[in-house]
Amino acid sequence: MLKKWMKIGLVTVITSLSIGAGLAEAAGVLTIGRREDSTTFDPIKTAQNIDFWVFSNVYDVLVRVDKSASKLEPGLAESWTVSEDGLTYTLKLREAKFSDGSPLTAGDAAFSLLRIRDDEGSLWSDSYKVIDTAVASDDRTLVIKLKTPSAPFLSTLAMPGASIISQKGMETLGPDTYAESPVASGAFTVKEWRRGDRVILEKNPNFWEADRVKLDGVEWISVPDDNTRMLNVQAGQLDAAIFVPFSRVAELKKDSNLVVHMDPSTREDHLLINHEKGALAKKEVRQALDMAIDKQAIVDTVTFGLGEVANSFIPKGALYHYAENLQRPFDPEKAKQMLADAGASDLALNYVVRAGDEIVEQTAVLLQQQLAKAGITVNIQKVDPSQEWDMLVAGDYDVGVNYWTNDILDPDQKTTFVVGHDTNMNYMTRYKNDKVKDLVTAARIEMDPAKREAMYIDIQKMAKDDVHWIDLYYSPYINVSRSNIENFDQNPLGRFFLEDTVKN
Amino acid sequence: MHRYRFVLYRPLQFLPVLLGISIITFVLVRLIPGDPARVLLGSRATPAAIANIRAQYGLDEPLWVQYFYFIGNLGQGEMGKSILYKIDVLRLIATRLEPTLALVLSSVAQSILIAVPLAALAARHRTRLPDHAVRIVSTLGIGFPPFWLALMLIILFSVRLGIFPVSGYGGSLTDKLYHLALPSLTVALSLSAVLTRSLRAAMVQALESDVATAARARGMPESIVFWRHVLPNSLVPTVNLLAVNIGWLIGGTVVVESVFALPGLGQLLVRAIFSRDYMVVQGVAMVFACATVLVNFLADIITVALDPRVKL
Amino acid sequence: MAVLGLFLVLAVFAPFIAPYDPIFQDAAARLHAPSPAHPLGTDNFGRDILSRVIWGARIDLQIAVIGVVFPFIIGTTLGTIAGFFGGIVDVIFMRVVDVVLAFPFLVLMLSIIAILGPGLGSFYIAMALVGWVSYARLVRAQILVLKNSDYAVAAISLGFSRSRVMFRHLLPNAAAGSLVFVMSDAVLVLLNGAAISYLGLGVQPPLAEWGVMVADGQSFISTAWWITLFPGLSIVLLAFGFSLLGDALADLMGVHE
Amino acid sequence: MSAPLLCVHDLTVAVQDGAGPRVLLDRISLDLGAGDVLGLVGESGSGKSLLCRALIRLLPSPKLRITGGAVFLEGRDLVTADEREMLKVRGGEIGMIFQNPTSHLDPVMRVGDQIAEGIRYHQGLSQRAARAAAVEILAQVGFADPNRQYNGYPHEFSGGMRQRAMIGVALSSNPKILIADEPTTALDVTIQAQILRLLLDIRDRRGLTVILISHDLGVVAQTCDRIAVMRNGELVEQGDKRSLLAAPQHPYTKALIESHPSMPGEGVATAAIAQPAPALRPLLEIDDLHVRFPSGAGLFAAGPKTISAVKGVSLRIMPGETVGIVGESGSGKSTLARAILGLAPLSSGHISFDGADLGQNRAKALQKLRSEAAMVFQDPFNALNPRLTIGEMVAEVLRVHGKAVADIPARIGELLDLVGLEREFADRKPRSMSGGQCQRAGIARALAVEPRMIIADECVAALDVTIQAQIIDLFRALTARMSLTLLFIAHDLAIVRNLCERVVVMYRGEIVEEGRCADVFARPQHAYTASLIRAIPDIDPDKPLRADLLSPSVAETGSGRVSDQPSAAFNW
Repeated sequence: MLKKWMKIGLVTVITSLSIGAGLAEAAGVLTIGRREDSTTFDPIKTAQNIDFWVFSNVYDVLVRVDKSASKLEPGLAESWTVSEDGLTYTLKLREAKFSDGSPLTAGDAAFSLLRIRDDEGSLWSDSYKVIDTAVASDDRTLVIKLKTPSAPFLSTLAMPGASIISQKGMETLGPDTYAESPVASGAFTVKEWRRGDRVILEKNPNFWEADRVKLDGVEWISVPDDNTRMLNVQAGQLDAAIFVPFSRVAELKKDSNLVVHMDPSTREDHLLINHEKGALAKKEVRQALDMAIDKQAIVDTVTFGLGEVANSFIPKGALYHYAENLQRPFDPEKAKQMLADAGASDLALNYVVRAGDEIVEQTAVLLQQQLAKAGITVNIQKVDPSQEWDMLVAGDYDVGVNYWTNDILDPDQKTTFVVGHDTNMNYMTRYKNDKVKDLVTAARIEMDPAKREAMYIDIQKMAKDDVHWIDLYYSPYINVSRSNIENFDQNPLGRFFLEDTVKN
Repeated sequence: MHRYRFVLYRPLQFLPVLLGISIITFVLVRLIPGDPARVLLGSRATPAAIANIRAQYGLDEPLWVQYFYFIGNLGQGEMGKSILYKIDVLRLIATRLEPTLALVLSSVAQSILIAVPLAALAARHRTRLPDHAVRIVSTLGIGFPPFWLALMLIILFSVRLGIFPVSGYGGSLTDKLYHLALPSLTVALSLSAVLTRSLRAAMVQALESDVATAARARGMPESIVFWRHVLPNSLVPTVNLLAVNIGWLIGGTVVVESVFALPGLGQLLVRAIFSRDYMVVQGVAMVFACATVLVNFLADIITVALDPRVKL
Repeated sequence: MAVLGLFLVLAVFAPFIAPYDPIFQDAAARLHAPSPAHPLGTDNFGRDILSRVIWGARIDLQIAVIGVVFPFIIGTTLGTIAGFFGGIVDVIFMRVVDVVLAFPFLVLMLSIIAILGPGLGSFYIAMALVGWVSYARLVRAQILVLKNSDYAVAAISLGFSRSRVMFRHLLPNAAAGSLVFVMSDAVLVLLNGAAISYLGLGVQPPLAEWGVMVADGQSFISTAWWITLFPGLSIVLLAFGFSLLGDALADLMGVHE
Repeated sequence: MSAPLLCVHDLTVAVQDGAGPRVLLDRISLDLGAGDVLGLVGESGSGKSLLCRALIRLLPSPKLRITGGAVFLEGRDLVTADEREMLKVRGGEIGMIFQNPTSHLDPVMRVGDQIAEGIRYHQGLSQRAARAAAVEILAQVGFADPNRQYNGYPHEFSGGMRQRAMIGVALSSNPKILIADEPTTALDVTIQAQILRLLLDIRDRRGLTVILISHDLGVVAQTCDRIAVMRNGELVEQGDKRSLLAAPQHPYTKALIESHPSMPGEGVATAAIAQPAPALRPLLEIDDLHVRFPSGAGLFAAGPKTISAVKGVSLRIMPGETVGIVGESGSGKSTLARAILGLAPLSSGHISFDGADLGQNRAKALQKLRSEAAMVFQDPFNALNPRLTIGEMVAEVLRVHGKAVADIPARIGELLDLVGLEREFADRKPRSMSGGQCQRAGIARALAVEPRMIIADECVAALDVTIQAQIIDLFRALTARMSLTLLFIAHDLAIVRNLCERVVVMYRGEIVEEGRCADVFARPQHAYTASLIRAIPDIDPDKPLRADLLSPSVAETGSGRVSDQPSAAFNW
């Protein structure tokens, strides 16, 4: 009788094996593994990269950022003019269609921009409040009037949140349906969305640049576990995977079937400092902290040498990055001295760490040991990510590591959030410097690029001097693909140029 | 048939249990520090935007008002809207239910397929080599952290041997089963270890019981003694153990779902908790609770069917 | 027993046995394979795995013990009271048990950890909130049988107080099964700890705990297998030790699972 | 005696454990002729059951082994037969009936199927034919509605019916020899009489050869042709029933015969004479007592259901009296005892102990009861907390009752002396003691409160006859010495007759008869009492056993569950 059970078991295994043999992937479909699945296809209702990066495949924007993120280039708008006073933008739209075959008009563009400004579900209305009116003067012409001049305005048009959606589609389908099976204006349409699992995209034949698209489709597949995601590519079951951990790069590079892509990014990791916490209010103490941290060691240990020591909050490669900015040397002895001088020799810091983020945890462990050399006691407090936000907002922390990636080409957004005394307490640091604040405001409306650059260099210098936070390192986007995949590129703002990708 | 009368009135007893669970979940979730609006908005959040989101989802109302909305919705078969995914929680759960359910079912099936023969083997060769081997393997089997086991299985079966997919959930039925083979094996390896131990103990007892002696004394060969008397008499405690474990599994598959990228409820729940997506946490908790209650109910029915002495 | 004894010795004498400081980072010795200097290799910070495994024994034994002690105490006490008094007390008790049993463990665990912050304290509280139920049910069932036993009736008829009968006569006899269950429960607690570590909510770094070590070492599973293997094996062995102890206790007390 | 069907020759069984081999059955030899009924008597541990298990080579543990001798069944040696051969012998040629049908019947299998199983296997019949044959057998063993009862599960039947089913299972494979291992020990006397009657009927009808194992010489005397006496693994004496009983050779056999309670002991006469002077008022007064338990009333059950365990009992007991309460299981005698001690709820009526009314002033009455009355229980092992030593157990009682700590050890010694236990037992736990020793310890605990009244609930039922006699003697001595009032509850009428002055007969919760022992047993007024008395197997084979099939207690031919002790969870 026992044997009978064994046989049944064996048969089960064998049958399941033979089923698997019939698995085949469509030739021109690119499968990409990522950490999480999309949450929505309504461009105004998310602030997550995970959504934005797919929006770029599904929707087109009026103005695009190029591959190297050095300049803006025409998107749905083939050309634009700005009035002298910098208040009126006139955009000329090209002949284009939505995925349902209906024409894409300036009316749709105006609808999209006003929706992100006015819709109650919009997470971005603040950034578009600067728009006074957006009117389609004809099917091909969009006229936008601003309330105040804004140097970064064109850049914000390139943000995925400002993707162009179909007004008719939105009105007939309703926002809930549209958010699941949108009418696309980009290279691909959403063929199927298996929630929690994958988004299946299909080439959009009505895309104005359809000739450029080589792939038949793309599948964004959610594989949360880093190991599993890498193993999938190694085993050839995925064509590509993004979010490659630093620790895996060396090993993946050895595999001749794989290509590891390290695309420059705007990611900067930094140590937030709560300026309102005791001795941390003193500039000298913050400077001592900066000197007590061996950034190169972090780059070596945490990023396995793949990152680069940071010297400014505006990342390398981004617009107006100041390469000559001050880089304080690692000198724990001097730091100790400075702390003693400032009367903070027995400094103890409450270090808030985001649970579940390997990099952040590793950095914390490393910093703890480094700061100990300068006589600083670090108490690591690991909390779950949402709670970390709460604690940062409430000022219930001394230091903590975070990172930022840019959404738009222009440095204004990040500068405002980080040092421009925005409503979020300068990114929770409670940093106060009115000179910097005024300069940020002035730079926003300065339309002359050269003058603007000079202003941003000043801001970077002053911020560095004040140690508003401690810049740790810049790191690239690391992705891996099978060697038969070509042109799998990501620009520094995170956009994937899948319209150029080829699967051989 | 009045032994099965409890099938009629037991469901009424579920109501207070589910009500209790709804209250506890509701309170617990809102005790957690953190704000869904802020999570949704990310690092670019402004106070105005946060207040706007909170108002949209009724988070600015007093707690008890929110609870009555929740219960009221529940009464109409709704569970509110996900803050993160912006769709009805019930619909969201519906899309994620199947993989979890399939995983649990196939894990249980695999566990039984592994446990019954092993336990029988061990019990019938008590204190001899097969018994020791089974006991050691099952004792060790309980101790493996599932995520580590899962990774090892992937490396062996998927990367080295290439017979199973690394991860994911298939489209067609057979494809799904194929994708579930490794995940459920991961669960089954530890679950079957638990079951084997319990079943073996019960079988050893039953093999030495008066019932078995009586059967032998009337000349029944050992195989009949085993299959007709020992096995049925050892199943009841194992059924209950299995029910408890299934209850635990339903709420605990997250690790396996995460390693094998199964788009199930466990993953949804973890992400919802981390992003304070209250409605989703409540909804999933209720679904898990219902499932657990149902499984126990089912186990009761099976127990009554297996053992005519039991009255509920 | 020998296994548990070994771990106990490791835990108690960790400072003397461990060759290195478990949190000392040696940048020059990152990701070294096992060698005479580091018998079990080093991790990505250059910390000695052997020392961390030894120190980890402290934490993990503590997890296994504290993780079951409170549920055991709470559960047996409540189970005894419910079983002994019966009636409305028991009815309410059983409904509470139903609620706790049906309550998704993960929701509770993650919520408690989110409320109180990751760390052992939250973990123990979560385990205690859920774990008592098994003990309470086991003990209650036993008490229901035992309270009608002749010696319980004898104790009552001899004028002993209720609490004396409950806790001196009934509980010690009813708890035998629970004591055996403690051992398998300790295994579950260890594994739950590991699962929590996998979700990134384990003990505070840089504390050496096996579950966290396995979880953290996952990134290096194909390049530096020693980081995960040894703490992983330790968990398995410790679990094995508890299971064997449970078996031995069961034999000793004549308890059948 | 006809030609021997079964010849046991020098059969020896030894256990092989850590300490080396120990002989458990020592060169047993017996012959059994076709149609014989052999009674195998002996106390627990004497090896009677083991012998029968050895005959069919079904030893209870793999550590046991047949180390010598032979068992010839119609000329074949079963000791050397191969396993396949034995499968045919077991059941097919030698069938077995066990003491405890509740544990030996498969609880999850229909009774009929268990009978049909043997028929199919041994006779190779089809499922349908086997069912028909099983129904036939059920009818034979006394099932009134076999077609319906075929589908019943064991727990749905009363103890007596279960034993009938067990017999049916044994008959299913049509054996030549039937071994009945204490088949009636767990049953009430009236049921016992019926089952014994049934066994003899079947023997006659089928021409079976029967080996009947019993510890009760009366049962054997009433049913068997020949008797074999076992002790410590040896067959000390065997022979024809009458000659053996009339002229026992072995001292052990003599002791067994003497301690059999059906012999009118000299104690009866003396006890009756040594009657205490009439007291002024009764120690215990019970008036129209009712005890009802709620039963299985579910949420949707129609109305609250109750079981009445005691219905309108009135009783007066004088100080120093020894009163026996008899009745079969379910008659309410134990419930009555518990109610007296305040351990079961009073639904209505009065109990007053030495003037304290349990209904009106419960707290006060309880306090009095707890310090002046004590109970001795049926199962000596279950009555003692397994975790405490005898000394700890007694000391606790003394402490709770306010004895000075310094005096406790001395008092423990006295109590142990009193019940005839060595003082070293103070350090022993129940597990390491025999049943008799435990029962003595239980009595010592009861005496520790220095009670005026002891209620002994079936306190000798679980003991071997010789031990029974010792405990009875102890009680007799104690009551005489300490002027105790004794309420002695038993189902065994013979013991009550030996010990008590007055007897109360209970039936279905009511007292049906009460009076002086001598009178009641000599001239029972109630039919039930009469049937009870008649059902006692007398050791004298010439006082035949009578199973009154029409006796009112025997309304158990249906399949309705006869409730035993109401196991209701009474809440303290």
